[in-house]
Amino acid sequence: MTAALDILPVTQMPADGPYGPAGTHGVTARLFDPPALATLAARRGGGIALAAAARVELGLDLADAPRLSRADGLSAIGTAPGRWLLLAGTEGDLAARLAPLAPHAAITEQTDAYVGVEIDGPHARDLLAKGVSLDLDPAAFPPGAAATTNVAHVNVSFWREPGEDRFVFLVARSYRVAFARFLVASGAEYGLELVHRG
Amino acid sequence: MRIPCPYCGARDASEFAYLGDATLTRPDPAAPDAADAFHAYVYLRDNPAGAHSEWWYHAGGCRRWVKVARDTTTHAIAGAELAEGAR
Amino acid sequence: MSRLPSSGLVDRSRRLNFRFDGKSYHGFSGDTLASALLANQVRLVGRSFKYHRPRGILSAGPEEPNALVELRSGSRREPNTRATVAELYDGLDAASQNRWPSLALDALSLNGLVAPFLGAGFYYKTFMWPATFWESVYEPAIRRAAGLGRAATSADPDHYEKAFAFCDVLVIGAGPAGLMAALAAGRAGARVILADEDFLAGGRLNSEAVTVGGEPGHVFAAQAMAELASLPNVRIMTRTTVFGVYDDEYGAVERVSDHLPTPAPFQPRQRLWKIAARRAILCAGATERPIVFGGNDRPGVMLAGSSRSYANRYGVATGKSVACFTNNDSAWSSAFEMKAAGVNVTTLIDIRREVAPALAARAKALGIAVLTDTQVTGTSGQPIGGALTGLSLRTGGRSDRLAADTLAMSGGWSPSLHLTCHHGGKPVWNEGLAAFVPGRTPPGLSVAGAARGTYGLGDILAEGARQGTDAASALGFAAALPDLPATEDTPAGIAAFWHVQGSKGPAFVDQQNDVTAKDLGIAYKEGFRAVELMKRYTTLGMATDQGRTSNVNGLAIMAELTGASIMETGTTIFRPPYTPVSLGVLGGHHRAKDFRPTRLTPTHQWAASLGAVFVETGPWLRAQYFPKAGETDWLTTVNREVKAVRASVGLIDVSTFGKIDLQGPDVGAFLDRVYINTFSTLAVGKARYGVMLREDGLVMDDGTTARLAPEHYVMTTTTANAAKVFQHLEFCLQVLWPELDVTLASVSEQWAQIAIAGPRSRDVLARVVDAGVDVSNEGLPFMGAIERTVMGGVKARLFRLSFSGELGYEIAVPARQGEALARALMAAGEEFGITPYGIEALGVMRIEKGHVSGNELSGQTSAGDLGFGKMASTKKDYIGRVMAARPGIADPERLSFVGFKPVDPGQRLRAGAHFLTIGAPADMAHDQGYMTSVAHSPHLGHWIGLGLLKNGPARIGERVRAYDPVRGGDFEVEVCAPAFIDPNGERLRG
Amino acid sequence: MRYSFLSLLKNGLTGQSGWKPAWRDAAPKPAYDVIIVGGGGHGLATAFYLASEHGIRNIAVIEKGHIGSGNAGRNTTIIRSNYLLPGNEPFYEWSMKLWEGLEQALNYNAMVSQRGILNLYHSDAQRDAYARRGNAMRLAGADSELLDRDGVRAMYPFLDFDNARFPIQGGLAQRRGGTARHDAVVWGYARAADQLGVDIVQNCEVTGFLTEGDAIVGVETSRGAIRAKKVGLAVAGSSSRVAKQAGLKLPLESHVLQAFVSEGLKPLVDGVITFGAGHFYISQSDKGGLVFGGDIDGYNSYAQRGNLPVVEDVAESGMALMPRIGRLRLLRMWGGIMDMSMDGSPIIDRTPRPGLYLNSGWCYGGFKATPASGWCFAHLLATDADHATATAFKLDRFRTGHLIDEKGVGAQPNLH
Repeated sequence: MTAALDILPVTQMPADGPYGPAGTHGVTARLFDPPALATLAARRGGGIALAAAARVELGLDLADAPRLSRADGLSAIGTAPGRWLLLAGTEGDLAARLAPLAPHAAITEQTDAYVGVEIDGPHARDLLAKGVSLDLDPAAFPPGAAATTNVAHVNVSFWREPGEDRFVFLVARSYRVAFARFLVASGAEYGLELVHRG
Repeated sequence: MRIPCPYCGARDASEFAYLGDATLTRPDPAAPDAADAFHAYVYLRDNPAGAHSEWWYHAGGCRRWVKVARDTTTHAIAGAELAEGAR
Repeated sequence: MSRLPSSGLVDRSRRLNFRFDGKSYHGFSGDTLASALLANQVRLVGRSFKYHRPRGILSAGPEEPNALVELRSGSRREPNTRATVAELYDGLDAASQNRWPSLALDALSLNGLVAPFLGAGFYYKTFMWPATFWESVYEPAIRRAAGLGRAATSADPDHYEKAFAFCDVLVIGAGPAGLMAALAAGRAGARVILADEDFLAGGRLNSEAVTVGGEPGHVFAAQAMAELASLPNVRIMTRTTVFGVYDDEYGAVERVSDHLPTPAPFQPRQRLWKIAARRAILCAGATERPIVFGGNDRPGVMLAGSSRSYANRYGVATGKSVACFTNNDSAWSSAFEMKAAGVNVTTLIDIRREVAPALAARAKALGIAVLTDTQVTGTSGQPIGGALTGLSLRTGGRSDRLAADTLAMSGGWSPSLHLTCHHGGKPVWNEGLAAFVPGRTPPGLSVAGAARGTYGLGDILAEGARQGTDAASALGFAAALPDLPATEDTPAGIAAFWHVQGSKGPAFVDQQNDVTAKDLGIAYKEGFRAVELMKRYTTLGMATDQGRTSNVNGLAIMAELTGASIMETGTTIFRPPYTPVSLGVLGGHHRAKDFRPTRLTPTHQWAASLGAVFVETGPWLRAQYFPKAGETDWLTTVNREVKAVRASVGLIDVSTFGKIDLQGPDVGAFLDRVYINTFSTLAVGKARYGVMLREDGLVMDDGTTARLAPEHYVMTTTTANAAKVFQHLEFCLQVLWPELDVTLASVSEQWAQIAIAGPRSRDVLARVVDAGVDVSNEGLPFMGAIERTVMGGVKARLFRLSFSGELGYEIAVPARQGEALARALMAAGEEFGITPYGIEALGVMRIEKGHVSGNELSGQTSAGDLGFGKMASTKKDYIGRVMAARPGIADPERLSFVGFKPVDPGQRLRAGAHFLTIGAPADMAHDQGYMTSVAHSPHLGHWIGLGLLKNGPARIGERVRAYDPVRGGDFEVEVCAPAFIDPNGERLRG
Repeated sequence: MRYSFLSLLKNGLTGQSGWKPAWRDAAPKPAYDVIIVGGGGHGLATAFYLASEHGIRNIAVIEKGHIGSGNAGRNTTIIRSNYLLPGNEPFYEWSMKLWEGLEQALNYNAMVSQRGILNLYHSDAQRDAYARRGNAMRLAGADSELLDRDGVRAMYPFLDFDNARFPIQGGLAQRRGGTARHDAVVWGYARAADQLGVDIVQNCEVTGFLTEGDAIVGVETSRGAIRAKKVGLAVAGSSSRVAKQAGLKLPLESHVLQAFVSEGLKPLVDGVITFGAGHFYISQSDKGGLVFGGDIDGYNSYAQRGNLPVVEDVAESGMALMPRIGRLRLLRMWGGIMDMSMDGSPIIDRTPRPGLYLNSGWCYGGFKATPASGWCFAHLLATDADHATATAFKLDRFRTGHLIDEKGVGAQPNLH
C-alpha cells in the first residue's frame, strides 16, 4: 500500500494523469488496446514449414526464440518454442491475414485477451526493476529482446522496442488494473505519467 | 534459485510449478502388472540426496515442461532440457 | 557534553535535536543515536532481558546487544532498534524498553536478587506444580516480563517495495577491502554493486586514525567513493545491508528513509533488493569480542574499538577516565588514538605478561599507565543506574582497585563471516588468530580483508584489490591490479583469552540474553555440551544480536570446561538474516488490497452500475447477487433472482471459467485419454460434459468441451482449476504423449462469456444474434455449440448449456464486447423482466439441479463417488483409470453423492454438518459423511442439501442425523436423489 | 534427580553445583531388544513409552548427531488436534491428551501452553470446510468452535478487518491448541527415557542393516554393528535414505520447510493464528519472539535452507493479516527437511522387511504428533499390533487406495 494506491479502488483503472511529486516526470506508461492479436503455434513437426511459410507469405522472419520479429506492420514475439504472439499495427482480420500459415500452425484469436502498456522515460528501467526479475541492461536485454514472465504476481509478455528505449508489455485483460497499480506503486517515486492511448 | 529454462533463459524458480521425479515413465496400462506398476509410478520415489532429475513447468513463462538436473543437497543445477524437442 | 574539541566526521554545523525517554538533547548530522547519547553523557540506555540489569552502550555497530530502544512512536514505533546504527535525525524520539516504571528504577530488576535460582534451564525444572497453573499463573507472568520492546500500535503507514538488480561483481562492505575490490573490478569495466550497511562508506577507515596513500583514512575512503561514483558501471548502495545468500541471489535491504523523520512523499521506507551477482566479494570486516569477567555488563564497559570509533568518527569521549582491558594489540592502538584525540585514557590493562616493546614505549610516551599480566576481576558502579565507577584488578596474586568510568575492552576480533555460512559452510578455527575464519563459501562468493582474518591494513587493501581484479578477470574483463596506496601496518598480536577465572559477580557471556559463565557451567554439568545443545539450553547467541559478541566466548568457555579444543566443541553457524530485517520490507507493496492481484470480469463495471455485491472467488471478484432497493437480506435477493430465472430469464457472467482451445488432428484422441468419457466421437457443433481424473484415480475437474470444427475443440474448466488443468494437459502433451499433434491455447482472457437461463432465454438470444442465425431447438439443440455473430457482426460462440437446469445458453464474445453483450441482453430481455443474477443464485440452482461443484470436487472424491461411474468408458485407457480401480477407491461403501432434505421443512441445513446413523453415538466410529452444499430452494420452499454419505445412493429414503455441533445443529434429514427439480431434464431440452 | 521445589532450592543455594547430566551419553552395547534410529522427538518418545508403558528397558536410541538436531528443534512449536479425516483426527486428539499430561509424565516443564489456535476463513466455502472439520473434531472428542467475524475480532482486534484483499469472515478455534517448547520436549523425553534405562547413543550414524534372510536383525553404524530384535526408524527428513539401505523405496519426498522468528517483543499474539488466504501461521514464544512460517519451498531438498520467494510470500501474508507488524524485524530463518508423503499423512507401520518398523511421512506436522507418534510406534513395536488411533497409517494404503488426503491434492507431496 502506498499513499498513491491508498485512494485508488482496486476495481477501477487508475485515471490518466501524473502520479508522484509535483513537477517530476521520470516515466510514462501508455495503455492501449492492441489493434489485433493472435497466437501462432506450430503444429507438431511443422516448425520449419511454418517458418518458411511466414517468410514467403508475410515476409516475416519468425525467430524461434524470445525475440521480436517484425515485418510490414506485423510483430511476432516468441513466447515458447514454436509459438508466437502476433500483433498487427492496425485493426482488421488478423486471422485471415495469417490464413496462409494455417496448414502449419494453430492460429488463435487473442485480440481481446491483452491490453498493451508502453513504458518509457529516463526512469523506465528503475520502475521495471521493481517487478521484472530479468536483467534489463541493454547488454543483457537488447532492443528486440522479449520475455514472458511474472511481474508483481501478474503474468506478462514484453519486449524492448528497437530504436527507442521503450518497453511494451502485453497484460492479460483481467489483470490490467492490478498491473496498473504496480506501475503506480513503483513509478510514483519518479513521477509517473499514466496515459490511455486512444 | 534460478532455473535455466532452455527457451526463456534463467528465471526464478517461483515462475515454475514443480512436479518432481523425471525418471519415471508412465507404465503400460494394459500390462498384466499395471496395478503394481502404476502404484510405483504414482507413489514411490527414489528421493535421492544428490543428483536429481525433476520436472519443472514454466508456468510464468513459456509453459514448457523442463527436465532439470539438480543436486538436492546443494541446489546446484547441472542442466535443463525441454520435455519435447523443437516443433 | 563529552564532545571532543576537534576530532570526528560529524557535521558540527548541523545541529539535530532529539529526545530520549522524554528528555531533550542535541547531536549533529553524522551521529548515531548512540554517539549522540554518549556525547550527552547518557550512559544508562536499556535493561537486560532476564534480570533487567542496567545496560549501556557496548559497541558502535550492528553487534550491539544492550543499547536497544523503541524508536519513533505510535504506528511507526520500531522496537529493539540498536542505537548504535540508528542514524540521528532532527526530531528523533526514542525510549528505553523492558523497564517499569522507569529506566533508572525498574521493578523487575528484583529478578537479579533471585538470579542464583534462575540459572540456565531453570524454567524446565519448575512451574509444573500444580499442572493447571502454567497457563493461568506462571506463563502470563513470564510472558509479561519477557520480550523487549513493544510493537507499533496500528498498521504500518509506510510504503515498502522490492526490486531486482544484476551485476557482475557484488562487493559487500565498503571498508578498505571493499573499496579496493570495487575499484579494481569497476575500473576493469565490470558491472559492480558496492553495498554497505553504514550511511558513511569507509568502514574502519572512518574509525581509525590511519593514513592511506598519504591521506587520513576517511579522506582516502571519500576519494575512492568519488571515483566509484563517477564510473557508470558502478552502483553504490549505502544504507544497504546484504542480509542473506540464497540460491543464485543475494537478499539486501536498502534503508531508504530510516534516517528521516518520515519518508518523503512517494518514497518507500525501505526497499528489498534481490541481487543476482555473478561473483561476490564479502568485505564485511570483523567484530570485536568482549572479555568475560564479573560485572562486565555495567554501563561504561564497552568494546575498545568502539570507544575508539566514538572518539575518531563521532568526536565523542566515552568517559572522563578510560581504562583499557585486553589480550591483544588492537586495543593498544585504540588507547593511543583515543588519547591523541583528547580522551583521558589512564591505564592499559593487558592479560599478557609481555607486549611488543614499541607498544609499551608509545604508551609511556603518551602517559598511559600499563599493567601487564593483569586481569579485571570485578567492577563497581553508581547505586542508581549502575554506571561504572571502578575496577577490581588482579596482578598475579595481588589485588588492586582502579577508578574508571569507562572500560574499553578487547578480547580480540571475530571475522564477520556470517554470509559465508548461508549455504551450510562451517567456519574453521584459526589458532594463531584466535578466531573463526570462513570455511566453504557459497558458490561465487569470496572473502577479503578482516572478514577473512586479514587484519593488517596494508594486507587488507592488497587482498581487496586482488580479489576485485580476480573476480573481474574470471568474468572476462581485462582487469589490472590497482596500485596499492601506502599505509602503516596495524599491530595484531593476540594471546587467546576468554574468561577471567574467579571474578566477582556474574560474568556475562551473552549480555542481551543474560547468559553468564556460570550458566555455561550448568549446561556442562547437565550434559548440554554440544554447541547446539548449549546454545538452546542457555539461550546463548539467540538474542537480536545473534551472538555476535558472545558465541565465540561461549564456545571457548565450554571448551575449557570439557577440555576439548574449540574446533571439537563446535563452530558458530550463522543463518540469515545477517542483521534483523523488517517484515514490512519483505512483503513489499503486496499488502492490504494489493496482497494479491484482483482479477476483474469483463462485465465488472456493468454489474457495479447495477449495484451488485461482489465476492472474492480466488483471484476474481464476482457478482454475488444484485440487491434491489428494499431488499435487506441476501436471501431475499437470491430467492428473487432464482425465481426470476426459473419463471422467465436471467443472465450471469461466467467468464471466469477456464477456456482452452485445442487444435490439431489428434485432439479427439487426446481428449479420450484425459477424460473418463469419450470425445473423439463428438459431432462437430456439439458439446459434451466431461470428467477428468488425476493419475491417482480421483476427480481433478469437470466441464464442458465442444467441438467447433473437426480439428478444433474448446474446453471449459472450473474457475478454480483453470491453471491446474492447463498445466496438466501440457504435461500430457509434452511429457506423456509428445507424438500427439495437438496445440493448446488458453482463451480465458479472450472471451467474455455470459450465460442466460430460463424459459425465455431463447427469446432473448434470438434478439441479439445477427440476422439469419438460427437458434431454434433445431438450429441450436441441447448441447449444441456453434460459431456465429451477434450484435451486428461481433464474433460469438454460442453454446446451449445449462447449469441451472433451465433452458439455457452461454454466449462468448471477445472480452471487450462483454459489457456490450450484457447490456444488449438486458435490453433484449427487458420485456421478459430479465434479471441479472450472481453466483449465489447460480449456486442455488445448481444445487436444486444436483450438479457437483467445488465443494464436491474436493480432490478427495472419485468419479464413482460423484455418480459419474457410468460415464467412464470401459473401451479405452485414460488418466487415472488404473488407480481408480484400487479397492479403496472403488469401494461402494465410500462416501457417495446424494441429496438431502430436512424432515422438518423449517430446519436450515448447513454445509459441513456430518451424518450419523440415527440412534448411534456421536463419535468418529459412526461418522457417515457430511453435507457438501446447501441452499434455500425457492422452488421447494425449504432448505436442500447435497452431500457425501457412506453408500449413499443405496440409502435414498433413509433418514440420517445431520450433526453440526459447531453451529448447534442436530436434526434428522432424509436422503434423496440429488436432483430436486426437473430430474428428467425436460426444461433444458425444450 | 527428580525436579522439585526442594532440588531447585538446594541448587539455588549451592551455586547450581548439584545438577547431573540430564541423560547419560551412552556408548552402544552389542545388542538391544529394540533399537530406535533417530534421536528426535518421535524416536525419544517411542523409547520412553516402550519403557514406561510396555516394560521394555533394553532399548537404544541412536542418533547420528546430537538429540533434537533435526526437525524437533526446527519447527514452529504448534500443537493442535484440528484434523478433518477419520484416519487422522483420533490420533492427533490422542496426541493432544498426551501433551496435556506431558509435564507430569516426564517431570519436565516442556511449556505446553494451551493458549488456543485459530484458523481463519475468508469465504463461505472455507467456512463450510472448517465447519466440517470442527464437527469431525467434536466427533473425535476434541474441542472446536466456529467463530464469526465478530468472534475473531474479539480475540484479535489488530488483524486487518477493514482493508483486506480477502476479508476475514471468521475462524475455527481450538482452545486446547497452542504451543510447546520444542527443545524441552526432546530433552524431557530423553531425560525420562534415560531414567528408565534407555541408552541414548549420540554421534552414531546408521550405515547399513544387519540381516538374516529377509529379516532385519540390527544396524551397522559409525560406532560398530548393533544387534536388535526389532529396529524402528524415526528419522524424518532422512527416511528415504535410511530405508534405502534396507532396500525399501518409500512414498516420500524430502522437502525443505522454512521457519522464522522475530526479535523479542512484549506480548502481542496470545495464541496461534493461521491465515486462510495464504500460507502463514504465527504464534509468540514465551521469550517474546514471533514464531511463524508458511509453505514448503516446494522442491526436493536436503539442504536445510530455503529461498527468498517463500520468505516474501510469508511476509506478504503476515502483512496482509497483521499490518502492524511491518516494523518488527525478522531475526532468524532456518530450514528443516520434511518427509513429505504422497497423501500428506504419516506412516506408522511394519515394513516388508521383518523386524524393521517405520515411523515417517510427517510432512510438516510432525511436532504436534510427537507424543502420540511415540506412543503408537511403541505400541506397534511392543505388540506388533496397530494402536487404535493409528490404524490408518499403513504403508500399503497407497496400493490399496485407502488414502488419508486432508487437502485433496493427490500424489503431489509439494502441495500437501
